[in-house]
Amino acid sequence: MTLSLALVLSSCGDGNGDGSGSGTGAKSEIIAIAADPLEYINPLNDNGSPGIQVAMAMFSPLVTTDPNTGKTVNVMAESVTPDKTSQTWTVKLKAGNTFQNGQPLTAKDYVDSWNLTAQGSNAWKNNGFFSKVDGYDELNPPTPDGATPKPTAVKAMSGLKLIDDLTFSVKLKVPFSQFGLTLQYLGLAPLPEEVRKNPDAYKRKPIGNGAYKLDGEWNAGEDIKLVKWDGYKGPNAPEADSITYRFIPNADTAYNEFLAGTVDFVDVPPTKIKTFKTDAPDGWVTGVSSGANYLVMPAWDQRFKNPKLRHAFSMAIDRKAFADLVGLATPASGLIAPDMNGYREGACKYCSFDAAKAKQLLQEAGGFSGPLNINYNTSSATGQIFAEAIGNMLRQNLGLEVKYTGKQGSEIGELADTRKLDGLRFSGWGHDYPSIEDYLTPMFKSNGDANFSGYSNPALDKVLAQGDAEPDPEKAIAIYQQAEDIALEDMPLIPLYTKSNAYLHSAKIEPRVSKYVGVSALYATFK
Amino acid sequence: MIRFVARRVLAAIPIGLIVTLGVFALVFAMPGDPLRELAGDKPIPAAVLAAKRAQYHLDDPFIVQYLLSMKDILTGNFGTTFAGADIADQLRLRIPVTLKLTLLANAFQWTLGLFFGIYAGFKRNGLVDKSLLLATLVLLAVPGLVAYFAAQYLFGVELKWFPVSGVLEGFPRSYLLPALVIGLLGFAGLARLMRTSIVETVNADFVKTARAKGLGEQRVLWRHILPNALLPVVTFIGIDLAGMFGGAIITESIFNLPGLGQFMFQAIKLKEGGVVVLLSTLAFVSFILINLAVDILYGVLDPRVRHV
Amino acid sequence: MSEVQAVVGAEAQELGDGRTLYNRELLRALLRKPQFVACSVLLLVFFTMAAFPKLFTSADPRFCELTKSRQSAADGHPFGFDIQGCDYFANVIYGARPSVLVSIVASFGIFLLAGTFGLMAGYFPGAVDALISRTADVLFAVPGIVLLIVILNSVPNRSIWVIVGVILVIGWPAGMRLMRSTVFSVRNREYVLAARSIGVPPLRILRKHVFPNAMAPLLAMTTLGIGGMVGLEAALTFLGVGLQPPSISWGSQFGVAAQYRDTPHLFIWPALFISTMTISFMIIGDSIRDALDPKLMR
Amino acid sequence: MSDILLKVENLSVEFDTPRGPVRAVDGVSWQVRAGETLAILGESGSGKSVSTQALTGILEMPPGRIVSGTASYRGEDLIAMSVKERRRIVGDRITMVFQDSLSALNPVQSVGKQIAECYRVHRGLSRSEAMKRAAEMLDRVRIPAAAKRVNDYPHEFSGGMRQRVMLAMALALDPDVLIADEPTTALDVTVQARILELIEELQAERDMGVVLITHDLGVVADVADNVVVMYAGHVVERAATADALEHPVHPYTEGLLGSMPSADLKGQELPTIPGTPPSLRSIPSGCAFRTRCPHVVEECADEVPPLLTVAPGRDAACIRRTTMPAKEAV
Repeated sequence: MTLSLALVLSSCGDGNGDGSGSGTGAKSEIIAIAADPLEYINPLNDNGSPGIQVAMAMFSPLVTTDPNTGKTVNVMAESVTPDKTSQTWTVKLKAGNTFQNGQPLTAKDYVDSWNLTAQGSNAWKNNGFFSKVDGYDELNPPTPDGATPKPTAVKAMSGLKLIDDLTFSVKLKVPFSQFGLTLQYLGLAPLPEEVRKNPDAYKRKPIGNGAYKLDGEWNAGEDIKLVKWDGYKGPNAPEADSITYRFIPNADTAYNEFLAGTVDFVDVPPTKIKTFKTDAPDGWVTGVSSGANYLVMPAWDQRFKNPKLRHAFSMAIDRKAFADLVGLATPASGLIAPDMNGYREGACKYCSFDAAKAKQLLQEAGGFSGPLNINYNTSSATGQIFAEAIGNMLRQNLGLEVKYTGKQGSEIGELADTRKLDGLRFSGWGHDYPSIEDYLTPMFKSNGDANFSGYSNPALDKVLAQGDAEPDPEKAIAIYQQAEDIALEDMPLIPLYTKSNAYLHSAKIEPRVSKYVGVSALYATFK
Repeated sequence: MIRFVARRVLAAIPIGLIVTLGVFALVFAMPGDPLRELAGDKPIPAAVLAAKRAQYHLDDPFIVQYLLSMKDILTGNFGTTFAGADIADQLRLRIPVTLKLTLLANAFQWTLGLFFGIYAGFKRNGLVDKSLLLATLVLLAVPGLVAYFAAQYLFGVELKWFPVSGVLEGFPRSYLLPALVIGLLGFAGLARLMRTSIVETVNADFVKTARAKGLGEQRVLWRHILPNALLPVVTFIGIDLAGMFGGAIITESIFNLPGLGQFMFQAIKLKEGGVVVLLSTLAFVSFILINLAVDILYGVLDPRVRHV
Repeated sequence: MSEVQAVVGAEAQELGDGRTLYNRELLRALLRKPQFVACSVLLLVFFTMAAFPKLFTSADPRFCELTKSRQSAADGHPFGFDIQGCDYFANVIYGARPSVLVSIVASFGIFLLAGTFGLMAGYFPGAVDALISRTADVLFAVPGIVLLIVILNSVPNRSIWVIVGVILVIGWPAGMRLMRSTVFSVRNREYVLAARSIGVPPLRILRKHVFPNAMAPLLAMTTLGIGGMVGLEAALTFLGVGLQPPSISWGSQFGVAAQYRDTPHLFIWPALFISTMTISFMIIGDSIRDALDPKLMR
Repeated sequence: MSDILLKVENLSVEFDTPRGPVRAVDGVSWQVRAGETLAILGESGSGKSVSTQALTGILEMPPGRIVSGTASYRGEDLIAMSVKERRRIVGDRITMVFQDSLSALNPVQSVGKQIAECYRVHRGLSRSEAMKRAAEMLDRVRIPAAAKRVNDYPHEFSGGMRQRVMLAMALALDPDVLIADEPTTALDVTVQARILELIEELQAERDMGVVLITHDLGVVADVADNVVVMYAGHVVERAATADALEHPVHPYTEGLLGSMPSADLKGQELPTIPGTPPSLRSIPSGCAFRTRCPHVVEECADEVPPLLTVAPGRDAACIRRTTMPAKEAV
């Protein structure tokens, strides 16, 4: 308490000028987030990008990706070291870091926060991240349908071991060479003890360990106002003295707000991709591709069983024209986003547009019976448009009969999960950590987290396991690439395009643009 | 009077039950898993889903869920949304927004509508009358969507006369533009109604009597024509006001006004039956109250239907 | 939509004196109005467009070249190309059918439903009236747009008929109330009493005496309300519950295009067609109303 | 003879209709003296109400339009004077009573307020004083418990009582001329008689001129001193009531009389005038009545017959009766 008071005083004496620091300081920016307002800030219980975006300012990760080199660098961690098999990882923290309440940041904070998240009955959203850790299953016993999960007697994962004040180790269920990379995920942020004791009480007054803290109270429906926290001793502190996050649920409205000059930074919504350069001629930036987008073939529908048919579909699509329609997009030539280490140009053999070849392949596959249904998400402004574009190409180039079904995203997902979805759907994937493994495992491994097509190939699973066990990063990549080849040949997902995002920024700031981590308003430089 | 009010309120209760049960059933029957929409960008483990489901009673049978929701509503113990927002908080924030928008829009609509309607009807076939009829035809023919987008772009983005969206500039500045557009669109209907009503009344025999009494035109208009011509208009205003409270979903979305309409829309998308029913109940109660008020007002204006 | 209906209903009620007008007389009065003739011609054009789109364009609206996405007018493509690179003129022409269908079928469906229920509620007070009126109360009390969104989100396949059906469900109570009150004023007229006294069966009385004399206000309300239906359909697309491709309609075209500001031809054309049709219907409704207005007769 | 209070000369009124102008009143002249009751007799559409509405300025104009004529009240032409000046006279010196008292009274104002309004506007009395006078007036027209009923609304009165309220309102300011436009048509016979008696009584008390517009010969016979008969916008006969009833000159008046039930005709079928009154849009050329007239000759179609004096105080417009001697000496 005394300490935090001292901090407040010192921040006043720091020449921040107006003392209140409510966004009027020399270096302040207002960032628009096109989403419904956050209801709480807790990175461990939030996996949506708005929450993560705010958490990035308030919490500091163990490691991060260097925006200039793409290498993993330590932030809160002093070192992250795997054992020989990559099954047990030892994390050593830097000394001297504290939470914003003044308490020192210790290994125990990490271990306890993680255990809290891994406890299934808490229903925290990043629970799934820990499923790789030894002992996770004891905290998440199977629950019969309709029953309420009870808190388990075991409160801690056996894989997490406190070694000393600043060191702990993580033992995984199976070897996983990419685990070190995953530690940059903000969903692994530490919570201080007082928050861990009663998380609900701190929903609107989070205590972070990052460069910014809440400026005053944050009540429901208000902007999130952050000011620089002087107690932050880690590297990578952004330049801004204060940052305001403003939530504007309608993306087009947010865009208009920017044009009217009331916010400093905004995402360009898909409907404005063609106009943003003329709307804000001096204030736009584009990032590298943020994710890859696919057309999902349902493995449960026998009509899609023949790989040749899937290749035919793929080759009937003019990816160049489609990418132009999407805007700021690159036609896909593989399953992985182009800026990943391990990306190979032209990995996909069936991704070039060739209507004649496509038709021939379809014939060889025995044709397609019945109308082809294409599902699209009605909550997305462009869902219907993209579906129609794909549908038109399949209809005109393959002579298929096509129909469309617009549904809410959640319904499409549920139908797909229960193997009842009729026809094609769209999907997208962005990595949580910069490894091509984070594309292949979730989407193509049998029962992967994001295996939308219900695809399963033991050969591919085996290759992935080899890669996970390979400690040498370069060798691991080569093994993962074999897995990508298998997936491309089977083609449960047809790669469509990778998309860059565009952003508008005011003349006051220059956002950081990195080939490796994209565009960041948080790390903007001020003019 | 008290008996009249009591009878109306009692009659409203079964309707309210059917409305809430019906709305809840509809939301319940909507396909899609409510928690999945909430999941964000990444999949959620089964254990987490099960825990969430239990927390929001989603694993209970339909009727239990409904009764639990009704209990929450009746006891004022609203709980939180699936996304974790405190519902009472939300109502506290959102009701004023919707009220401000509705009242301002209605203020525009009534002032303009009554004024032009009275003037045009009284000076029938005059220049004002003819231009009003044309203007209202055009206004009624413009789809609301067109009007909202056009107004936001023209007056907010290009001319910068009004804030583009949001409520940051407070009342009334933030509400002026959307209220003006809603008001204008509603004005067309109200002005036409008022005009027709005046025209009908101008020809009534008692107006001849009033003129034969040697009264001035202004007195004839304000004392004799208007009180009678207002009767059908009052009914309309009641319907209109009751409807507006149900939520200006599209306006609130385009102008980013965090009111009840957006709340309702989100709740529907997330299949939050409890919230949808709560908001429907709110809309229903206000509907009943406003209609009751209108009926009482009608009785004050028209002695023939006075409720003793 | 409900707002327009309410206004029109109240407007129409004023003249609901249960007068029958000889059709020929009405038609002659209408044909004397140039604006009525002009709008009827326009509507005829729209109807023809809906019925025989091929008369207006030889282009295939479903032949699309994505590379031409959103290009503006070119030779042989007077309206340019849509987002999918299909000929926009053909698409707007073919869009007439669902738009006209939605507006006409929904309006006259409401006319029939409201008319029937209103007749029954007005003519048979007691249980029948109570049942119908209470049902209407329930539907009144729920915001219509909420019902639309919820129901349209629930149906597996949003065809034009489903949309029409939902509009019918939420649309009939207003007309029913109007019809009911007109029937109240007609049911004790001499000719009805006379018919009843000589033992004419109720159904026949309703059909031959009450309905013809009480339908005028509802008819006027219906014609004035038709236009709003197309606008409503556009709003549904905005809310993500509109028509699905490959159906083309002006509403969904507008709803999709409204956010692409840089290529105004995409929303100007459907908006123009929607507004023209709406205004035409409204002027026709106005004309019918005026023609039925006793003060302007003789 | 007493003063002429209201004198209408050569009044013509037209209506603009979509199919061109229609003349509803054509060259009408009449006058009323203090204490006199003048009946204007005619079928509906004959223009009898239009003429009085035109001169009092309550006719809806447009579509109505006064083409020619004067209407002098004590020498001042009401038609030529400004609206403001006219308002000093109409409603004060000249007042009106209408047929349908339910629709002629403002349904949302108490009757007392409506009567009091006359005192407030024309006499500038205070609200309470005006209300007091209104109650007195209600009492004058014999409304029971007048002081209590002053706050009642029109729909709370019976038809006859409402007509009394109308009378009270019209007589509140003690006018010189009362124009009663079918004041008893909607009432049943006994009530009708009582209202007429009341009018007569009040007239005698105040030496008021009464213009009684009616289609009912019986009423004319009962109360009128003089009668003006109108047909299709024209005055066809003007006479003292007794003369007109005994010796009608114009075939139309004759026809009207013939169709009146009387003891003489008991047991016979009631004779009627054949045909129906012409629509104003298609008035026959020449004499408007010729298509229904039993005495019609070819010349009737040539020109509108002028209103000519056939005897002192008697005028008629019929070429057969004014140029050639009537079948009975007049």
